[in-house]
Amino acid sequence: MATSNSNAYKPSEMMSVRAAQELKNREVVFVGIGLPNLACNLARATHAPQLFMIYESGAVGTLPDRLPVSIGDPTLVTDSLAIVSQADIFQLFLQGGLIEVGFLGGAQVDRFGNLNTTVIGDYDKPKVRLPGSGGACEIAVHSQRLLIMMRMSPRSFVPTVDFVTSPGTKFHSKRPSSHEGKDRQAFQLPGGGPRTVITDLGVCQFQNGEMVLTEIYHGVTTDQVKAACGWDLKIATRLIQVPPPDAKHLTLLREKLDPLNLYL
Amino acid sequence: MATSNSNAYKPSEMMSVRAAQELKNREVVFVGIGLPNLACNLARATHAPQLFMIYESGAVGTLPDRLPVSIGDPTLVTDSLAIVSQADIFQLFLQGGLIEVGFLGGAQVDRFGNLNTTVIGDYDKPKVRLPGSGGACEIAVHSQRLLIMMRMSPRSFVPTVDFVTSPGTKFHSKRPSSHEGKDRQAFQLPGGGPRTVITDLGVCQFQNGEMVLTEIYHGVTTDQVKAACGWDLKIATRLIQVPPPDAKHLTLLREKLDPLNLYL
Amino acid sequence: MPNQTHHEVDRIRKPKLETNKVRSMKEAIADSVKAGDTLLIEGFTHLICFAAGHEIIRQNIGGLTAVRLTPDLVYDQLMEAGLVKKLVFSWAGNPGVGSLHALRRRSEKEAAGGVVLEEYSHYGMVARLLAGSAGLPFWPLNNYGGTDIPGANPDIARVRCPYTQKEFATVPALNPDITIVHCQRADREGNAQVWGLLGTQKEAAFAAKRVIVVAEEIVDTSLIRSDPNRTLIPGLLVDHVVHEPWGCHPSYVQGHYDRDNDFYVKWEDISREVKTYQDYFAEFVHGVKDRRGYMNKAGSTLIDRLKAKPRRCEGVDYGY
Amino acid sequence: MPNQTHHEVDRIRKPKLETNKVRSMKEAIADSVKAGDTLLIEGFTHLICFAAGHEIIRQNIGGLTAVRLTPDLVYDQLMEAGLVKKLVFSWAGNPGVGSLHALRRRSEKEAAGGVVLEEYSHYGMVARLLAGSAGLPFWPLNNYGGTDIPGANPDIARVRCPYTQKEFATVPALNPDITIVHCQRADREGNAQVWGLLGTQKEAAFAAKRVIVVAEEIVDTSLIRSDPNRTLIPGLLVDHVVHEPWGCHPSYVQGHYDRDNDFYVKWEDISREVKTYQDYFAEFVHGVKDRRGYMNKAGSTLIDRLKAKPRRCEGVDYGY
Repeated sequence: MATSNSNAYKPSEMMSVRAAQELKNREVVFVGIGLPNLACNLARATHAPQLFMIYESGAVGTLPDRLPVSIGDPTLVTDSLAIVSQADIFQLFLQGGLIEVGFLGGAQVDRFGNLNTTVIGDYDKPKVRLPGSGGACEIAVHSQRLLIMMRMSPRSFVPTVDFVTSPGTKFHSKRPSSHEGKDRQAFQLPGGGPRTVITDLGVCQFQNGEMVLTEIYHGVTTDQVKAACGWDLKIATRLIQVPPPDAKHLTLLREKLDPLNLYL
Repeated sequence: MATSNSNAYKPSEMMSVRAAQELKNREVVFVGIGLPNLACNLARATHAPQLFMIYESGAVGTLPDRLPVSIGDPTLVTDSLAIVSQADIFQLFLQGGLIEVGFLGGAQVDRFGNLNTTVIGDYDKPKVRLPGSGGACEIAVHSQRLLIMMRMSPRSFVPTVDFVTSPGTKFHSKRPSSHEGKDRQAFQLPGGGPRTVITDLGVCQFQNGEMVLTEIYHGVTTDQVKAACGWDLKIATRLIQVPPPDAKHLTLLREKLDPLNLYL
Repeated sequence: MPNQTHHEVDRIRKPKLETNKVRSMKEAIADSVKAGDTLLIEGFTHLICFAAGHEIIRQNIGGLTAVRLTPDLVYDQLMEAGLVKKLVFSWAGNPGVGSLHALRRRSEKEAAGGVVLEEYSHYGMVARLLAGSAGLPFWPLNNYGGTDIPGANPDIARVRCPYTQKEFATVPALNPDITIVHCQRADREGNAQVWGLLGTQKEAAFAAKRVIVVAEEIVDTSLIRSDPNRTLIPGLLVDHVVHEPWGCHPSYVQGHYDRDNDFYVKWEDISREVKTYQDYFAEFVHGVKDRRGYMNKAGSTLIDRLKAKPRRCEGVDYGY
Repeated sequence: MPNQTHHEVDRIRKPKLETNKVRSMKEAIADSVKAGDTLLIEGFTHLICFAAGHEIIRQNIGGLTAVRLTPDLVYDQLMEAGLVKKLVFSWAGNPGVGSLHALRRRSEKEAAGGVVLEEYSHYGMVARLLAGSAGLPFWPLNNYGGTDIPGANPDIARVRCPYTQKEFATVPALNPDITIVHCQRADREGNAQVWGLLGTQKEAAFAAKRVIVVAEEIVDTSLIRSDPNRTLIPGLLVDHVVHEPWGCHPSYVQGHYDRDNDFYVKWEDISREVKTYQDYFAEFVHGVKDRRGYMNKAGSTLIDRLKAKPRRCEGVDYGY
């Protein structure tokens, strides 16, 4: 069944497979729930069996035996290597510089990788009140390398985000600020900042701090990508064509990692 | 045997019995090793069965079944209510304001209760290098009430200590300082400071920040006390005569609390 | 929007050493939660005491400043009940499912009953509790550079390191009037032992003026003393101890019952409309006297579905 | 006297995820302790790894900056062996017994081989490790007012709270080149579980550039994973794991062996004179190859006298 389905796959599956490739074996990754969690577990089940997963809930070195529905799921506790307080997660692991890879998404992102998970519209009278930072701000500040997973649309890939919740490569805000245009070094941000953006259409890298489309998925055109981006997205001269996910990865995702189809 | 001995008792026994009286039931006391530990356990065995003992080693609510030889003795761990890190001891318990009674001694004390446990002589070329502060400084800063236990002699009760390790009621130092004479409020010290000094000859309280002899032990004269003090010690107009320790307390101390005679 | 005055923390505290603090939830809430309080019902996914929130709603204790990293369903319920004037938080949502609809109805337009929001990131909230627990008025952290967060929250300030001259963010101490923590087991003095996720339970209890410990099991002090490294909250901080099995449902308690993920999913529909929300209150909050009544209404299939399968670890040796 | 330069902490670190880090003490010390290092052999009365100190003496690794709250006998031995150029500490003595005589010989007059002293209080040392472990260059604490301590140590500075305008003391981060911690049990990856007194083991390990974990028992990772709340030091910090039963004698390990108080008392006489001190080295340090040799020399009566009587607690349930 998996094989017969492998020609038809969802964008979320393509994103998970491509995101998994960003993770190396024996890397320490700060995992969020949803697609990042699927990508990490796919990497573990394939090329990165010793991928080391840490959750902001305090679970360190997890071995979940079901798909965790929240970052505080009890399956992340049972059989983990260590449970620590959230103070330790933020002070010792994140601020202490031990997190190699962070994963974030958001409602909006700009060309510099600034992310908004706070409000749509004006902060004091928002059109949509989003959940807020959670751990996103400090993950973006401290991770040695940040991966962003987001579906592309002109509403989400915007010229200027309504609120900068998590810092990208350069500060760019709707709010009047003397910091406009300053880079990470000016803010003394210790982490490496956004490195790769995995979307449902292709993959972007940052060149001189700005997103550039470097990979495009099988069956997607650059016009589609451009139409899905709220600014004039730069496109690499050597654009890599990403093949469809193979049957093995799809089977793993569908039958083992997310059999209840919670996130795919 | 205990009864027959009760007319002859050592100064350390008198000190322990008198110090125990300073402790109320259900008080939280930060215990040091040696005589303070004996005094606390004597209080527990008599009028203060719910005295709550905390040690800087991280043992909270201890129930030692032998006399602890060090503040990190394993008998303080077994059957304690909680073991916490030393960071928690200093940040949460002491700085957090939960310690009602602290106990300190030292090589030198002045009339303001400033204590020296650092050096005798010049700091850079000391005559005697003492152990240093340990937790003494923060105990004196944060305890709601500080008890001092020290034997009197002109070498230990001095006009000016060689080094102020733990703050008393007023800063008074051999080292040139613009802080000379400032009181605890000027330093914003949260704890109540020294309250009572239990010596081998009598007991002092602080009046206007200065030690005053308020109690004298059975068989001791004020001349003896004055000769044992390095400054002209004030004596309360109504000096209380402290009776000898009774047989019950001496028996407890000798047969149950310190049968190996480690501290008495 | 935030407009906090920074009082000096009243650091000198009276430890609480009564030997029997066990009360009913009703008594404990009536005694320790006051109108206008700054309230923290702690728990990060794990150990969120819904039973306490429901009792606060039944007693209609209002004007609250509700604080928590992750205000979730029970905080949304307090808001829908009109008891919250201000929310201090870092992530407000129904994890993995959707929004907090009572909150959105009160924050997306200036409606009557609007809730004032004061927000940090998770680390900022943790740092506020660290400061509050440690008796310091501020806590330094390396955070917030290159974001709009400090611009939206004037309580985020800066301090200069005296060694490197580098600037760091600070947040002010948070000292709740009342913290409520749920745990696997506690004795009658309130010595509480917790395993699995710890959240900020310890810091929240040390920072608070009053503490209620709610426990799945009340145990003899000798069991606490047999494994002192497991004690997260010493009884000397605790005002009341409540014995409330299943007190966290739909949240979970490691070793006792699983998270009711189905409930969190269903909640999205229940909470979207005021009518269904109020119907839920009528049935499961006001329609019952206490948590026992709630569990009776929920039915035994809930227990069968969520009861934990045993997974016991070995003990360790404290001998010498 | 203190004259520390405050380098920026190198915060970005490479986690250590090798699966088998087990080495002999000799290999681990040779690999991870370098001449001139800032060395921390942690332990507060409990879990002081004398075996590691003795191996450093055998390998004659000098020029050390030795740091610890309570430098006790094993640090005094490093000083007597001439390996320490600077001691950073808060309480230096033989607890309950007397002095550290090698230290006194090197600090009470300006003798050849003098040791530079830099001192804090316990809280100050803890705060230095907190800063080091949390990647901050400083840590604030409410301490030292009305004392001569800051006057004797220019590294104690001040910072102003941006909310209350009140001043607080600060201490600089401490990041040892090498921290050595002893524990009851660890797996081959270095995940270390500790119970009983915890000292500053966690902070010392997180603050260090290199970490050696020494364990009474090497256990399977599945045992670690069966009780994850017991893990104090995650293996990703650890360079080497050494299996060294009785590695702490005359210090102790809860659940394994008691403190050898008689030895601490006898040490007062052994250490007062250089001659008897050197005789001790000749017999128990240089006269043996390793800790097994030391224990053979100490004899079976030592084991009979100190071996812990069992006092096992119950396990807890991690099911869901």
